[in-house]
Amino acid sequence: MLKLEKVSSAYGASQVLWDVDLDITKGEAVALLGRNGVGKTTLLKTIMGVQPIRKGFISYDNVVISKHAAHRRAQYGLAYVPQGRGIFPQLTVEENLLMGLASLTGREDAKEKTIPDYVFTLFPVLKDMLSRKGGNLSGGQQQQLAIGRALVTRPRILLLDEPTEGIQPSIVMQIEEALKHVSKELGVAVLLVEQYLDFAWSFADRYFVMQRGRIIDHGYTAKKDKEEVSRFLSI
Amino acid sequence: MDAVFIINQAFNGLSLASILLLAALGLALSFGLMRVINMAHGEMLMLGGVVAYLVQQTVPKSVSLWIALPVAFIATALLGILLETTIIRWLYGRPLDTLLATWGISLILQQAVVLWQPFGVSFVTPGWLSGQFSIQSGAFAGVTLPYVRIFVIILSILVMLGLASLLRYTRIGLYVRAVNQSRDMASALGVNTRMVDMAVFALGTGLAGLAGAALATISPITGVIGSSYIINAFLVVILGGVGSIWGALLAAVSLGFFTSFFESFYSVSYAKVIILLLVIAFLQWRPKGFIVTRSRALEETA
Amino acid sequence: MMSKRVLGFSLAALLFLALFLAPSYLSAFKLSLLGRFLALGILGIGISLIWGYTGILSLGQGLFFALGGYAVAMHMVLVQVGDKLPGFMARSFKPRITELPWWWQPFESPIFATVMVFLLPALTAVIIATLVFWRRISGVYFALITQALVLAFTTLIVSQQSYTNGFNGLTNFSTLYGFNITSESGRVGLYLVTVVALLLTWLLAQWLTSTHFGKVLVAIRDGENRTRFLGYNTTPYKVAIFTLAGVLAGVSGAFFTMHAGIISPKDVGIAPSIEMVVWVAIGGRESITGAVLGMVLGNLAADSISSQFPESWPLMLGVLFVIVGMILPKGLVGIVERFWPHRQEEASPALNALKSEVSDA
Amino acid sequence: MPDKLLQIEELTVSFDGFKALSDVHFSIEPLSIKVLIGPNGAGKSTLCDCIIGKVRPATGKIIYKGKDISRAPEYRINQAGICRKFQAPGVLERLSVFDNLAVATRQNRSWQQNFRLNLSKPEKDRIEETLELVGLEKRRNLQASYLAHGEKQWLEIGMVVSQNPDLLLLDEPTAGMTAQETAKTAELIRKLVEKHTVLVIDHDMTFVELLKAPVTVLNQGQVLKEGSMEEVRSDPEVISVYLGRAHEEPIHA
Repeated sequence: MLKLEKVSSAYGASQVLWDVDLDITKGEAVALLGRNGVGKTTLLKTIMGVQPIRKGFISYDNVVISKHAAHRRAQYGLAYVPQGRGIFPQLTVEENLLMGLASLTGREDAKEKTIPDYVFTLFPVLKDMLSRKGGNLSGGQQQQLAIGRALVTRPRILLLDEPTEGIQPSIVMQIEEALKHVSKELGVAVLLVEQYLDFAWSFADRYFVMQRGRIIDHGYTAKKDKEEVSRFLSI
Repeated sequence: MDAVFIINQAFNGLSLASILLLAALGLALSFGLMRVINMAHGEMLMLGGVVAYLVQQTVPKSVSLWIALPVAFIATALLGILLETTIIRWLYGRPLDTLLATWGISLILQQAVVLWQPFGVSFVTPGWLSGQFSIQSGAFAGVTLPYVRIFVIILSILVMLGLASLLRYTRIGLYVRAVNQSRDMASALGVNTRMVDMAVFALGTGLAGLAGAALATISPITGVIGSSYIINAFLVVILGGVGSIWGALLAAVSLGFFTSFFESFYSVSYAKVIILLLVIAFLQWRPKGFIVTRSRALEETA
Repeated sequence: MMSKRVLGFSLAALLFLALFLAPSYLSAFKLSLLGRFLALGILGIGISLIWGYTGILSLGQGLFFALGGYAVAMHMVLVQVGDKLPGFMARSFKPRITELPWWWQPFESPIFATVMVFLLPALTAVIIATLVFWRRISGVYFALITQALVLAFTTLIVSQQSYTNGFNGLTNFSTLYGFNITSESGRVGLYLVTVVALLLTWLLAQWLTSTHFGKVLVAIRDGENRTRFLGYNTTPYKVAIFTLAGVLAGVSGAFFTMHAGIISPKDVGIAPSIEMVVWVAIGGRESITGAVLGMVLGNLAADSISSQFPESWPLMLGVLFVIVGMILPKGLVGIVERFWPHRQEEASPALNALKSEVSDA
Repeated sequence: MPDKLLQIEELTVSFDGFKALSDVHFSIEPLSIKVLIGPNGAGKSTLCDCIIGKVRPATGKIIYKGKDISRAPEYRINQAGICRKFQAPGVLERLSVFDNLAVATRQNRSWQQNFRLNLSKPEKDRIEETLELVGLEKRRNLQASYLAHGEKQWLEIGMVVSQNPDLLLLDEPTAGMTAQETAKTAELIRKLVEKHTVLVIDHDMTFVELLKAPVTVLNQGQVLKEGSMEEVRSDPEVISVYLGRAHEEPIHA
């Protein structure tokens, strides 16, 4: 469904990704692991199209999309929850959610342009805060909003960048439950960047490990010893 | 100094402020969102006036104003789209080059109109607008308020409210605000930011055209009329704070009142100098204008 | 690196030689025209220093140009009328002027006028630059503020008809320091002095940009914040260079006035101020010589084209602005440099190194 | 001389209500290396920003050589002997390598006294020394924009070092470098500490390990742990920050 071939990316003269190959099939949950600063965030940005690709190809349902603008990729069904959540601070929670509808232009599978109810079922707190400014929410609430907003776009692939980073444990539980629901019940493919190995391992079908801008290991979580992967991550 | 004098000057100030505001809103919009300095904005104003004149040549006088306003808006907005796609778009991130290129556009438009109508064109004010409200007796005897000026003030208030609600309540307004806060995130959610830029620029030039049509009711339109408004319009944007339309309102009103009162005490030219010195003094105190939006800084773009 | 510099200097030496010899092969009229534009070249060097080197765009150089030009013109007008009032003052009625205003009086002294050519622009520039740069207002804001200043200044001149002859400007003068600069020999003399002034300015700029001060200017253009974090208080540097550019504009205005025999608001307003910037941009803002060439050749071309096609000239000028902004940010010098073999030689080792590193890693 | 070169007390920084740093205490002894690590958004760069005057703290003190510098202008802080190498290489693109170093090395920063062609002899020597130190002798006349990325990083390190600062802040000095370049940088830093005090920010653990220096872990704007690399990496709290909060069994690398 999504396939990366020899993708390279750079900030100015500083190359961050080197020949990355990666693929995700429909409905699959994939974890992208690696230490800080190895290029995981850049990889997500490159897939989403907010960071330009330097070399290589990204294809989606056999269409090469690596030169398409981010908004077109969003229309194909890619959704992105960035690190730092990317909430519009001056927009209300409701307006933030409505922004998700922008990607539904020309989508046949999403005729109904409303905020789907399951967003509020998964994150009930959002319902109570519809008129609050996004910037005034706590970190955990912002994260729920960011995921909720990504779900409004009716995604087929969800790109998540450390969704539980710096969030209090009680909300982490809710977010993890929600993500499992999205992946297993709604059938949305997920590419998850996560430092928290236990959750990533229990959640993902497959994993990729990055080091210094390259993929150095990948495989099925069921067939691999978690401890073996953890040595790539520990300090 | 008596009350009548103050009322008349305040009214003049308000009238000036309303035109400044109309001229500056479009600038504030495109400058705020795209950091584009459009030196040809004054010529959009001028063309709005020209379009109003052309409309009056073709339709009955009595309704001409009501047709001229929307037609001027649409015509200049279309021109804005043309400029944005052919020139402005290629200059994003190079503000000083944009400034030169758009100045060139303004020269071309000015000269084209001067060649066509060396002495400018005049819009004939409809009868119902040509009188004035005046108080003949009592404590306020001597207060005179021309109807056209009242009309322009009301129009500018309506445009301001319209623009504010467009930004506040419509989908496109939502997109504009979102792009202003985070271009990448808006784009990742499916907003075509290029289109938003173009729409905002066109809205900006369209508002200038509307302002020009309104201006045509109180003054003849010559090819170079834009240049007499553009600098004050820029001062309004600078004073107001980048991209803030409420800041622009505040700045236009203060600039209008100050100018009106200084002009009545000193000459027009002294008033200009004093106003400019006041603006510079004000920037010592608040370098970023009345209302500081928390968007990317304008520094280090030169 | 050295050879390029040497070549540039020899080229400039040849050009100046040709300029010094010009009186022998140009008609008096052409010579005066050339002198006028060489005077503008001095201003162009100033623009290159502040814009090309330091990254500050000023759309207000006409203001300083006017201060220098009017200082000289005021003196020469007074010489011409002797004990009487200048004609426009004598004819004035609102307000009626019966004796020379106090601020005109010292301009009877040629020394005072000469000092003012430097001092007026310098003081004005110091005050403006200090106020604005101190609050870290830069880029587009600065450009717009300088433009507003020019507008205010020209409006002031036009409105004070009784004191400045308003829109018509100051004219009808011929004598400076006892020399008649309108006579044939006077014209040649004035021309040669102008060339010397341009040469001195050119040398000054070459020297300045090679000093440590000049390096800091480039550092400010490349990254002002970065330069601050390197321990430099950038504001005085910017004030100093802006003031120098102002003085150069003043000197330029003085020479221009003498060559043209007139200074009026239409020579110093918003439009000429921004045109000056474009000629420099066409020549190449990042090169001193390029700035002079752009200013002189551009104005020469503009002069002949605009007299032949007065109506369509502004249209062409507009197109030129658009072209410069869109595709010629480094001007003609930039085009020459792109095909300069030296530069590529210099670059190649590092580029190769870069390539090999990329393939190694 | 006080026993601490830099002492930070109760430092709090907030952006728009969000606390980037809260109540941070931190200090460095003269002629030592200290490493600051922590996950993204922990406040490492913000701490640096405060020290060099880019960001003004809401409360707290930054005491450098006995004086509070938290409100001083940037150039004064620099002139007092604190230099920072930024995350993205901040060389002056259109000056030559030599001139970049000259701008950094020149002792006299006031504009009136810089109308001279020549640098002083000690300044020249210092530039030559630095060129050699960072291995850019052969590139001295090249415009900095033509340098390779790693070279730009070194040039910037050179620019910082040649100012002969008392305190050097290196913000991710190895970002974008290859493994060999990283090792070389670590070696360079270990050489620097003979004459300078160095604060390094990085999250590349192999690099941090090469520095063999005490480590301070920041997390969510607060100091989580201080100690040697071994102490820090066996600390359960630190592990949970890096590997997940509820990690029951610590993992040994």
